[in-house]
Amino acid sequence: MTSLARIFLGLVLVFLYLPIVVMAAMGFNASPLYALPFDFSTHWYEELAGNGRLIEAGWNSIWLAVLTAVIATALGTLAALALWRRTFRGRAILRILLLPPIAIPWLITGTAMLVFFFWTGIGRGLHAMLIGHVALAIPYVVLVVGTGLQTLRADLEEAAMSLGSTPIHAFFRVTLPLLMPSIVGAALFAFAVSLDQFVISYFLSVPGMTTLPVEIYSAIRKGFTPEINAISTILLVASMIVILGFARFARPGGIGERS
Amino acid sequence: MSGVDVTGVAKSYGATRVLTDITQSFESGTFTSLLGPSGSGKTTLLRIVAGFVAPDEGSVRIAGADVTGVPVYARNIGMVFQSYALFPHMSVAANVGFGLGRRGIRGKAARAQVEEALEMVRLPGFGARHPKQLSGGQQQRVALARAIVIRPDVLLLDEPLSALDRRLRQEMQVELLRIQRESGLTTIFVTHDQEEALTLSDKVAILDRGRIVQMGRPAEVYERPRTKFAAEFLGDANFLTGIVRAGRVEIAGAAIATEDRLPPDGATVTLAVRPEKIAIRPADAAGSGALENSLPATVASVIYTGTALTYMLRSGDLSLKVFAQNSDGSPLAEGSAVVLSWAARHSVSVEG
Amino acid sequence: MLKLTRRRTLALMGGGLATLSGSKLLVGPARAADRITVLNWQGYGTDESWALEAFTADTGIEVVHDYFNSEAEMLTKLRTNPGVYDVVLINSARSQQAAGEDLLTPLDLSNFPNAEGLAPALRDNAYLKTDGTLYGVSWVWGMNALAIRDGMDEPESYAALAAPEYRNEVALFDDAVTMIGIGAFLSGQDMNDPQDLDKVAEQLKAMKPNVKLLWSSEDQWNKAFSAGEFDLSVYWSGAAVRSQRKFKLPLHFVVPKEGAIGWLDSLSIPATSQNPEAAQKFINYMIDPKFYVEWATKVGAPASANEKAMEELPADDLNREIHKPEYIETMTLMAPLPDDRRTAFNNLWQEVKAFYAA
Amino acid sequence: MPPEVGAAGLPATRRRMPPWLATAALLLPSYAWLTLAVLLPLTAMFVFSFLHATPLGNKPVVWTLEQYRAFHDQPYLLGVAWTSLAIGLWTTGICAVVGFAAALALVRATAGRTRETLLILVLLPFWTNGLVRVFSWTMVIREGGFLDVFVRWFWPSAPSLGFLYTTPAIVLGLVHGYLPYMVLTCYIALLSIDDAVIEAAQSLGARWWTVLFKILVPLAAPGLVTGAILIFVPVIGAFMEPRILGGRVGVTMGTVIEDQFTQAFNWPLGSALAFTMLAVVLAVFATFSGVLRRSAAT
Repeated sequence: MTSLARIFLGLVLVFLYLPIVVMAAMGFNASPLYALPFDFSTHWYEELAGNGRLIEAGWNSIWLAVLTAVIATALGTLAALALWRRTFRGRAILRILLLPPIAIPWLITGTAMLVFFFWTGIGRGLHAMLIGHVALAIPYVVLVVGTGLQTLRADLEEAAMSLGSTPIHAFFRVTLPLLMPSIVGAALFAFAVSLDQFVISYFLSVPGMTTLPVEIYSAIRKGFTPEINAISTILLVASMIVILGFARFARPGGIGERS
Repeated sequence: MSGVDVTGVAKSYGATRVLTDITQSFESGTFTSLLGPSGSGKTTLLRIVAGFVAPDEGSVRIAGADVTGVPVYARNIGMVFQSYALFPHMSVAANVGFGLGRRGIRGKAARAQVEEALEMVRLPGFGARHPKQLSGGQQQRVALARAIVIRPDVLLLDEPLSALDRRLRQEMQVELLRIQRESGLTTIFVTHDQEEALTLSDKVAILDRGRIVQMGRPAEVYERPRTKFAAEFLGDANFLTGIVRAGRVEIAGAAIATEDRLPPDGATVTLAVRPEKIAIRPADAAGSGALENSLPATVASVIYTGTALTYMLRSGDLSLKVFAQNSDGSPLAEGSAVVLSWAARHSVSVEG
Repeated sequence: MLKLTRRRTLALMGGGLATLSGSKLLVGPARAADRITVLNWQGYGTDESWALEAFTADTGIEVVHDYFNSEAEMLTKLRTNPGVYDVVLINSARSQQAAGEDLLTPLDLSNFPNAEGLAPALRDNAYLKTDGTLYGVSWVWGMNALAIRDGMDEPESYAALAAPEYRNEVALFDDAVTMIGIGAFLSGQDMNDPQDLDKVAEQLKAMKPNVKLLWSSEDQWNKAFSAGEFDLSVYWSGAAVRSQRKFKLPLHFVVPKEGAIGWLDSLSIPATSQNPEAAQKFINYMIDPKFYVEWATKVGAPASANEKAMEELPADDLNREIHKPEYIETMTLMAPLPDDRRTAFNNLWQEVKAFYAA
Repeated sequence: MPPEVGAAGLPATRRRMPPWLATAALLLPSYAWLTLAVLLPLTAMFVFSFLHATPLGNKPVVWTLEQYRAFHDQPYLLGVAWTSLAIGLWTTGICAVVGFAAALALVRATAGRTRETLLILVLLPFWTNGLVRVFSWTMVIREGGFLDVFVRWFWPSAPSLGFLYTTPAIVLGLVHGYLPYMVLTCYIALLSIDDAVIEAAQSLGARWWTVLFKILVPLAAPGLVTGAILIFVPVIGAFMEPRILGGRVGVTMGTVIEDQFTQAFNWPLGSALAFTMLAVVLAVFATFSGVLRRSAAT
């Protein structure tokens, strides 16, 4: 049974990485139209090295995603605690209010934000993108952490309090460690939501200060060159190294265990 | 000295009244069971004593100090939860030592106390394990050790044995009793299992719809239930309702004697008679004149369980139940006429 | 790098905080006097790096770009970002709308020395004017017609889009105005104001068995064509030049007998521009034959509105072959559409697409 | 400064924060942020949906309900809505089965560092650009693409397996994009399952399917529900995948709405369609969660 499960996991990973491998390979293919047969070339990486705009957009994306993940995870976790650990009137409504940001197509949300931010004087720019990204990521964080809370027994906190823990101490010693897999997962999602967010960034970015997905989205119009594959590949490999390295050296039980 | 005093406590959730004016003392060092069906308010009362729930009215004193406004964590209680609530991310020793740490006891002193507590629950040397590696019974013991190691003013147990299988439950009952006696902690135990309550407790409190209807020693509560509910919830009972006439109660043509004080003639009263207190004999057999009460009846059905027999009988409009020892191996046949008899002191007058 | 990134982080955080506290500090990038922002499609001439370098070297004016992905979006950006843009590309069919909303500055052609070479029909085009005032400098023009894979018969009519020999080999342009225009041609109506939309729908729906995909960007078109997904397509003239020249794709551009759907792109200066003089210089550079020739030969471009520029191209240049001067007179330009007609076009095209998908 | 100490060395009693205040303090940051950045702008869009035309430029403001009559006036939209719903259900269903199984395999068949690494590997594709991923799929599944090249290595005369520009292609792209949500939410839910529960069930003679459907699936229900929300809801409005992978058949509510915003510049109609869709999605989930709660209660 176990080996069957592992084979299945392997197949899922093959499925997930198939287009990623294609993406990486095409970054090394000479054809600008991604045409086959494959013709090895590092041309696109050379082009990329000279493309300051794309590289800067890449850095912007990373910083934006990191800040989004940190802020959204912190705020969303607090909200999840209230929504799944406390009873109060209006709870159902507040939960439902998490859905519009997910359900309404980003294009509409982005247009709405552009107009609204214009009216209120928030304007456009990296700060506006940050506001937008965090707002989009919060529902994901709340729902993921909420799932963790639903499956985490409430009596553990009570047990800690019966032994003399204040609610805050109980949260940090008992709830938080047990909730870690959900919180880390939520943060990874928030990071991904921001990193992959093009529609809203597109509306809220100012000329000369864009993110990678915005560059890619704009490029659909006119030339989606393998440079984009190159930078995407670099980004993925870098994040793989960082995050797997982090998992390696972080204390055990961060995301994999709840015991 | 009082262990826990609850005075005038009431609690409602919205329009639902969960507890109504509870006033009760739990004496220091005693083991008291709160017994009642689900929804009777026993768990709410326990959680009010613990401090998880704030009462709408009334006050709670623990070890002489008023703790009504004191949060759980400042009350110095020990609590064992239904599902044990062991911290899965900590070792057994860390679990047991958790409350000590909150009380500023750390290091060597803490380790010694933890080991002592683990010995008390017969799990010496289990400190390094994780809760996941323990059986249900062992987890139960760790939860108990964790609650008693802090020397709480009161030990609160919330149906701690209900998740165990029958054999393990009986074993743990013995353990629990031993540990409670050894530690001398004032203990309040919530259960819906009457047998468990009778076995373990110094005192039993019966709760019905948010009130304590009777509290006393197990034998006292069993032998002299004060209400119909108490009589029925703790054990089995036959209820005979009739009218008082000249110091006796007229029921189905018979005049039933009791030793309880009765209201004046003409009043309606209900008597409870435990099924095992009633002797049964064929109508044509020689009578035993020693018992004050006798009632003719017909056997409606017999349930044969080996060591004992349960007779369902009818006497006029009345349905009765009698437990008899299976002493001669030949139960009375269905439809046979019998005479039931019992002592006057076993007719207990109860409130509706 | 470290210093830069830390500063950016601080700016991000500071920006977030400042916004939360209602302050308008740090909003938008700092603007320099010698800097202009251009709003255009990406990769559409104005952002060629060699051109910008030359322009900056010449004038000391730095050029920044922002892009749009649809004309509606361009208008939205203009409306919601006053003061941000200095030059904007507007299709002549949209110029009157933008001018009507007071989004544009009136222009005086005498400020654009290179304007003398502009073809009069384009320079003085009525669509670029509102109440007799000029709001746009005509820059480039082009046609939407057909592209066919080399080696296949040239279609004579748009009817080929529905012809059985191209079964599952056709790509259409996902644009309501263009497609309704083709439907109007096929049903013998005015492409800008077809009276009988049912007939247009009938013509378009008849293409269903042939339609493989709907393209919305040149990039998508190139990739799908190079992968052999289709042989016949509605296509842009300028893009056809680029596809052949830059990507060596085997195709040629055909204007069928019904004619082409013409369009004229102009450059305008937003009413709120902070730097109209620099904007004028930039527009003047954009209609300079020197810039055009380089753009058209190096990269591939639509036809210049500047006749002199076209004449400077080599005689056998692909661009000249495709964009014959007589088309300026004969093609039908996309006209400004009243709102209800535009809505009707969009609804019809949406319905046709749903029909294709079903 | 030594901390204040109460009876038996416990922390001193401070006045308790009223519960409502604590709840508000937990909720306020998130909801204030959400309100400012998303909910208020969307409210404005909702208001726009009752207008005749996009309220930018010098257009007169005319209030109307006509946008909400779209399904009546343009009946073909019903077909489009049905296509979107079907794509959403297929995608969610496939993600649920595969994601649940993958999460179960992670929880039951791996442990420690391996498990951590594998989970991260499942989530990482999420960190690449969605558009790039979709474009990569076109290269795999088009006629003569990588899939065909791979098959023809073994069987040179194989017919093309390419299925680009079909509905299955859209579903494939969407499943690929959204699967990690389901894996993570199911994983979190399954983590809390005690080995003892499964062992107890097996000791009572339960077969694997009993364990699966009576224990694992109900226990993972919160994860499945959250995953379904995170997938079904955005998939209904997705437009990149249908457009790029669907070709001619890629007309969905998402693309129709997108067209209203980009090509047609008809924000009122676009937002009316989007809010109608939101209402339908909420109704689906209200029904669904009611059914689920009942079945979980039995």
